[in-house]
Amino acid sequence: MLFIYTITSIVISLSILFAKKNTLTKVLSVVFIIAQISLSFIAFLRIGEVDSLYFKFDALGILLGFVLSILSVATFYHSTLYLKRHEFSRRQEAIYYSSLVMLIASMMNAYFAENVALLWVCIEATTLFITILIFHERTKEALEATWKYLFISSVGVAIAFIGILFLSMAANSTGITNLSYENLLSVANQMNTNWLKVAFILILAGYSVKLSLFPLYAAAIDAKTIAPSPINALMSTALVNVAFVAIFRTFIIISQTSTMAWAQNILIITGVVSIFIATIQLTRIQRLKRMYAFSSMKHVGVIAIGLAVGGLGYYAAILHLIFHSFVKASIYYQVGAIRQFFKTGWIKDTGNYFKLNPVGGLALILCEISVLSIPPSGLFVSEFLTFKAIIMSGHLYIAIFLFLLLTVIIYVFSKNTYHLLFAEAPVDIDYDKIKTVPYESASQFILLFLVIYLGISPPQFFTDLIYAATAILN
Amino acid sequence: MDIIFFKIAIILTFVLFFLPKQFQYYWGLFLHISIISISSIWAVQSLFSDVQSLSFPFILFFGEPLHIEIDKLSAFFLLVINFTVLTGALYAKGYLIPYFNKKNKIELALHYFSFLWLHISMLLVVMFRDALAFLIIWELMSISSFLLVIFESEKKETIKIGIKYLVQMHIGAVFIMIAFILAFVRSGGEFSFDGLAVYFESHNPFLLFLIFFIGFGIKAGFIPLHSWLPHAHPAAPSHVSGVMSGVMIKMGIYGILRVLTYIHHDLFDIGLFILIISLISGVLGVSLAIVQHDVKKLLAYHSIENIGIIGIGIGLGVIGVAKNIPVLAVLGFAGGILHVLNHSLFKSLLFYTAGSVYRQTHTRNIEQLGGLIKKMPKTALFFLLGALAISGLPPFNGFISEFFIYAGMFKSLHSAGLYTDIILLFSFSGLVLIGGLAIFCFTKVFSIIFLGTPRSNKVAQATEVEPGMIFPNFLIGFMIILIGFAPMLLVKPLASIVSIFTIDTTPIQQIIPTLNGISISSGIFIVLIGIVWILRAWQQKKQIIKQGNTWGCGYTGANPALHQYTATSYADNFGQLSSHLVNIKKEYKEFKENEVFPKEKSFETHSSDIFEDYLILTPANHFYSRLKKMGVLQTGKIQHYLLYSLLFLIVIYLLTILNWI
Amino acid sequence: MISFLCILITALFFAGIISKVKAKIGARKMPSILQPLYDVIRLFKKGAIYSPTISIIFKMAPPIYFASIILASFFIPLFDEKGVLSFDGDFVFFAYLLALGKFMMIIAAMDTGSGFEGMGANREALYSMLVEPAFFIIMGSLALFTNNTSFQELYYNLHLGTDLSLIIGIASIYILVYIAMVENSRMPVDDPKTHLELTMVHEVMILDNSGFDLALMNIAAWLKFAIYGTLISNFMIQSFWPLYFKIIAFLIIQASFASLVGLLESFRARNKMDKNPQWIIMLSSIAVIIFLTTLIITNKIILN
Amino acid sequence: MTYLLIILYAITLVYFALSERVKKFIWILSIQGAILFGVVLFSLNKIELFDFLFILLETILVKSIVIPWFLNKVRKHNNLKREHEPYVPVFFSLIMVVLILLISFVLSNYLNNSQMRAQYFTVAIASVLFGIYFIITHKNIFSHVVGYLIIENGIFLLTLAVGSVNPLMVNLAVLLDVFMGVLVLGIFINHIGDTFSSVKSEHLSKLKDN
Repeated sequence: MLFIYTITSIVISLSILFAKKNTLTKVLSVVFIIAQISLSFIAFLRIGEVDSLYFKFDALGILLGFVLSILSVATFYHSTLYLKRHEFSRRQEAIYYSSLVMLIASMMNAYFAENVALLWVCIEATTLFITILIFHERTKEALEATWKYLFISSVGVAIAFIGILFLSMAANSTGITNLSYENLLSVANQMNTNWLKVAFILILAGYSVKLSLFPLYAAAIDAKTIAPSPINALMSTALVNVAFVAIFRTFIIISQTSTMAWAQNILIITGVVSIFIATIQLTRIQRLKRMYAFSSMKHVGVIAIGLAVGGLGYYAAILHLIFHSFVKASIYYQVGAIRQFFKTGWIKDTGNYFKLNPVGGLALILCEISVLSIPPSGLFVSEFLTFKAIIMSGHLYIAIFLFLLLTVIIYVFSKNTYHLLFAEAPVDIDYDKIKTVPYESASQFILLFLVIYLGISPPQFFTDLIYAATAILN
Repeated sequence: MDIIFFKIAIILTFVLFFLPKQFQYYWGLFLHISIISISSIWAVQSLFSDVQSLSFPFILFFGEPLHIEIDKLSAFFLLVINFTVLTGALYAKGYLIPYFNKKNKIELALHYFSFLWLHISMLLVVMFRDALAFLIIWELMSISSFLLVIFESEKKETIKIGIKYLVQMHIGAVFIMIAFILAFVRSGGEFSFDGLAVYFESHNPFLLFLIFFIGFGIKAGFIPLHSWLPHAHPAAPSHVSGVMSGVMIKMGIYGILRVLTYIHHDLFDIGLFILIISLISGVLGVSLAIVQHDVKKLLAYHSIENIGIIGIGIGLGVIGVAKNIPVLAVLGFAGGILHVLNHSLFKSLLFYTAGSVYRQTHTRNIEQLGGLIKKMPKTALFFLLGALAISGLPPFNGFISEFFIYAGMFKSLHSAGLYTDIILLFSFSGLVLIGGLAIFCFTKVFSIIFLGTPRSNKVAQATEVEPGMIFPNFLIGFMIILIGFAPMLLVKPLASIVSIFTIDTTPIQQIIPTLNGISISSGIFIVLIGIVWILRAWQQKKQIIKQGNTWGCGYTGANPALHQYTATSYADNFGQLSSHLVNIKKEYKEFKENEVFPKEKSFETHSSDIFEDYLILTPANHFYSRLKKMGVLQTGKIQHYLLYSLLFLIVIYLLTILNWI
Repeated sequence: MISFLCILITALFFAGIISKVKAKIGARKMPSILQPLYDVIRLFKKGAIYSPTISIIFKMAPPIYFASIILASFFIPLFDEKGVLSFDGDFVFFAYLLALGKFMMIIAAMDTGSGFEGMGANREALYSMLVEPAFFIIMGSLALFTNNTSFQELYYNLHLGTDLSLIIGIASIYILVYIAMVENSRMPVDDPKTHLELTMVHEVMILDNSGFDLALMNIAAWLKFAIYGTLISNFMIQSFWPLYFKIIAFLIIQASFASLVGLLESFRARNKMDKNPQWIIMLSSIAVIIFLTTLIITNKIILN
Repeated sequence: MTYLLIILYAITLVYFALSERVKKFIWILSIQGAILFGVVLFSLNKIELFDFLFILLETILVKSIVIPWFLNKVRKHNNLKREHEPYVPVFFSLIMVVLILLISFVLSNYLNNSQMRAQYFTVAIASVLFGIYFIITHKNIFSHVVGYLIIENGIFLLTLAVGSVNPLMVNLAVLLDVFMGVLVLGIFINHIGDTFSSVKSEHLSKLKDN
């Protein structure tokens, strides 16, 4: 199934690349979206089955696949808006769409990849396409951001590759040559723990570049400052999920061995450090997008800790991941609308957005409340569960420390967001250039209300899927 | 059945955003009234029936049905909330007229929406028992009130204050959350209020109660947790400050009471703790109020004072339970709970009238007002009513609740032990002092705003507000006088509420003759006034009534406003007494000897809240700047970015080698 | 009812006695003891002058003030004769009633928009606020002593048998005397005979009152004295005395109280204005001592 | 024989630390490519022929000819002469190299296992670590690329050390190589060289918080 999907997406992207008419591009994108959605439904129906040799429709993949499908619809819509607002050459637009298609396709593959090496390849592919998309605006800053991201993530992926080498070595010593997670899991407890440790730490450090988690978070932050907002929306949600999948699957293998406790400590350390760094950097940020970039870092830190403390934490972590995807995506869509009012991304040059674009302002307020994981946002529920898990696992002091940091984050966020919303507007807005319509913000409202709904009373199949994903852990 | 309507009303709030400006208010009012009627029916059912509590499923929450429970306590709070919100909603119409053109459709809709949701969330706060649902709705309450506070968003100051408010509310919620989780983890009861009972049975309650108290106390505004309150209330529009100060801060009291219902041992130190904090809040709150020039800020400090009075009642009640002195327990709790109602009445009245003054004169600085009673007689009289009531003077409601507390204290003096007696000594002297200071403060604020002659031309164009803004004051005034004259009506419901905290509620029956005595005396008082007034009128009819200027020591040159007393000078002799508490700074230039023709001199006084300065602001700023100093990691250099990962790997390697993780 | 009548009667002569004593000591020609009464009657015959700045408050205040004093006097028992009104905790009502009267007086003074009256008003407010606790603490100690909470019961069950309890009685009388002085803004706090507005407290507040209002004020002042006099006398009069004896004792005590006021006024100098607060707080601290003594008597503190 | 090659490889690392001229970097890189070719030739002959040839070709062509040639072209294009003062003095770098070699010895002992060839492993790890160190200590993004390529070679060696049994890994390493070589060098260095008229990384640190 995935094989067909991949082929189709490659064909679509190529034909978009060489398409002469915009209408054709639109049609093809619609076709792709349909393929995308249908794939996630098929995956849901054929849950647990192995697909085209190296893939498997497992619960986590399905959940994230659905998330990606929903986001890709919105992303395509907002991409059209984004491209409308700036004058780009047809060529650039074509490149944009085709690499967007390929990006989504490779991420989809990554979710379902059932083989360590294959997953690694998919992630490498995402690097390639996301790089092209980051570079889309062709400015000096874009070039810098792209270079940093490309370089750092190549190093990261290389490090991850070393990790995978060690994993394979550990597997070889038990006589396994095919590196499918199934096999690795089956022999996990016979593996040499030292090798596993090295493998895990390297994979974590390597993929942290995509996860925007400490240690290799920094390049992604700079990239998100520049990338087009629809791309940001994918980059800090679906791409994060990809890296999460990679680490989660490795973690599952570890969890079957005596190395578990060690790995959990590592995760706690990285999580806490990430949140701490995010906080101290947030006190200094001056650009809007950087603020949201660091907030993703904070959320990923929470997820890591949730994964580390275990028990309720596993459920909370995945819940948090999904909710964060929706919320952060909707924020970046809104940012796209904001950018056309104000020349620069610097917060000090913005203001009075609530008057300029009331509906958007409303959406932004809701976004802000949600991303700060204040009720009714579902993020509150997941974060609450995480903290419950932390305290239940006896790390009360970590919880208190985190609460302190989160308070600071709330302060910083409110300060900047309400400056954007209510401070007096900059003088140099040319209103005739702005083409904004209220229903642009509809997508955000839908996503955010979805988060609220899933947070307050999640439907049965949803919880079942999450439990299925974490079943092996407890 | 009616639960369906309740839900529908909640859903219909979203319609606001699609309505045109001029219908939004009426839609909001309609929803308010429907919610009020439904929930009040529940409350009355629960309060005046002898069942323990009403309970029915509300929504599906994580698969299981989420019940709402209305026992006597909840019912009481429901009624208080509903009444105040009703008056607030009525008052809002007039108050918001000036903003109608300034604000766009969405902004207004958001305002009404938040007001509705403040109402709904407060109702649900007192009805939910499940901890998570409670936390969610608790935060919703904070958010909606925050959105209401920043309504006048044009002002930079407002936003600052709003953020301060939001952050502090979040801290409070975090404390509550931690408390719940700790109780859950330590005892493994169900994750709800009822689960607390399991914890309290087996553990010493003080620590957990302390955490809860901090969490709820921030909302309630006990000193030193109060620092959001004197800023948020002035910043908010007046109908909002009325509701916030009238009922929202009482949600903190509700929380404390709710937690207390589950504690049945080691109560003494808890009671003592509450009492001490409350006495401090009461005395300091009113002292700080006296030196304010901003009328709404002044009223905000009075909210702190009244929270203190409520706390005194509750604390004494708890001590009564602990020491097994039924009369103290019953009257203490009854007084405290009754004062919740009373304060919600006169405080909202004061805020509404102050709001009307602000709307007509566009200033909250009382130094610029004066003589308004001639321009706005009705407003002035209602403010006077509120002032008399909040000063706890008979024959108004404020006196009744304070009287309950006094009665409890004096009746139990003899039977109580030594330490309790000393505690009581301090309590009633403190309560007396608070009452006296309140009188001092309200003679000042009333006479400076409404009496004498105008101190600035802002007063000149002021006119009486339209009847729409007076009407809610009539409702409140009626309640104030009713409670003042017929307190015995409240005995039965109060008894049923107090029975939650202490089993033996017979002492409240003893107080009925006393209450009758009070009502009779009040009646006689009115009659006496009437008689004297008639005599006076009759006497003056025969005499010539002349007009002459106020006696100015024979000096009739300048206009009287010049040598009229100001708020500053009125508060000065008190300020000298308590200069360390309220630290007033004076800014002025001395006259020099050689100054033959002195130039224009100016005199300013500022008072700042020492608790806010030294307990909240200084540490917070220090912490924040520290963090800021640390935030240098994002250098933009690839080398550094890689360096982090290398260091990370090395550190982990070492830690692993050394077996530290 | 008797008590009320007694208070009323004694009130009429109170001011007279005071001024007589003062004149005597000042070696001046003494006016008739009824002189104040004549003044009031003359006032009743007069019209009034009102400033253009004043409002309804100014006119409402005197009647309310007067009514509050009258009603307050209803609560006062005379030995075992209970007052017109009596219920548990009526002394709380009593105190707050006086406070209400004072509230009205103060805002009336502020209503005239005169600097002097403002000054007087705010001094009055401060002092009466500070003196409240002393009164409550005394009543508290009596309540602790007798386990009752209404004036009537308090005095009825007040048996000053032991020497310790005698201390209570004496100290209470001492404090009540001074409370009366403060409440009526007499000597150590305020000098009614001063001619400088800047140093007045009570007198300056009623500068603008005239005619009927002023008359009410004066009568109210006498009543207040009489009320406190009654409170004091209740400490001394023993309940086993025969009625006529009681009444005589009562009249003597009231007279001596009045002359005591006169003596104080003529011999004691007025406090410095900014010394007044701590002087008043001193009263409360003495009251606290009474409370502690009561604790000893009721064997809650065991001294040996 | 392989021992000799390994030791040679280690020596190249030392030379990297020693040299400051960009030209020299390129030379050493191609030498490393040649060494790897030798290593493959002597060690990897168990696997089936096709893979064997493919890897051989990759090493000799890509590693030791194409990439150095490409780098050289870039170097001319941006006329880079010498690495401007690195962050740390050379002799310190030399000490670091020695330290890194020691660390990797320790590590390979710590993880010793019959599956892997310790001698490769040691040098491979050393190479990776040194690559990262190299990037950290150089300011010039051209040198960053060089450092990355050092890491690449290290990984390749690592695959030989551990992945000899399944060539899939080796091929992946090759793929990584090609991908990076083509994409990074091909597109960006030129772009950056043109846009910023220099490849000093100072120009590339505008995006930051301050």
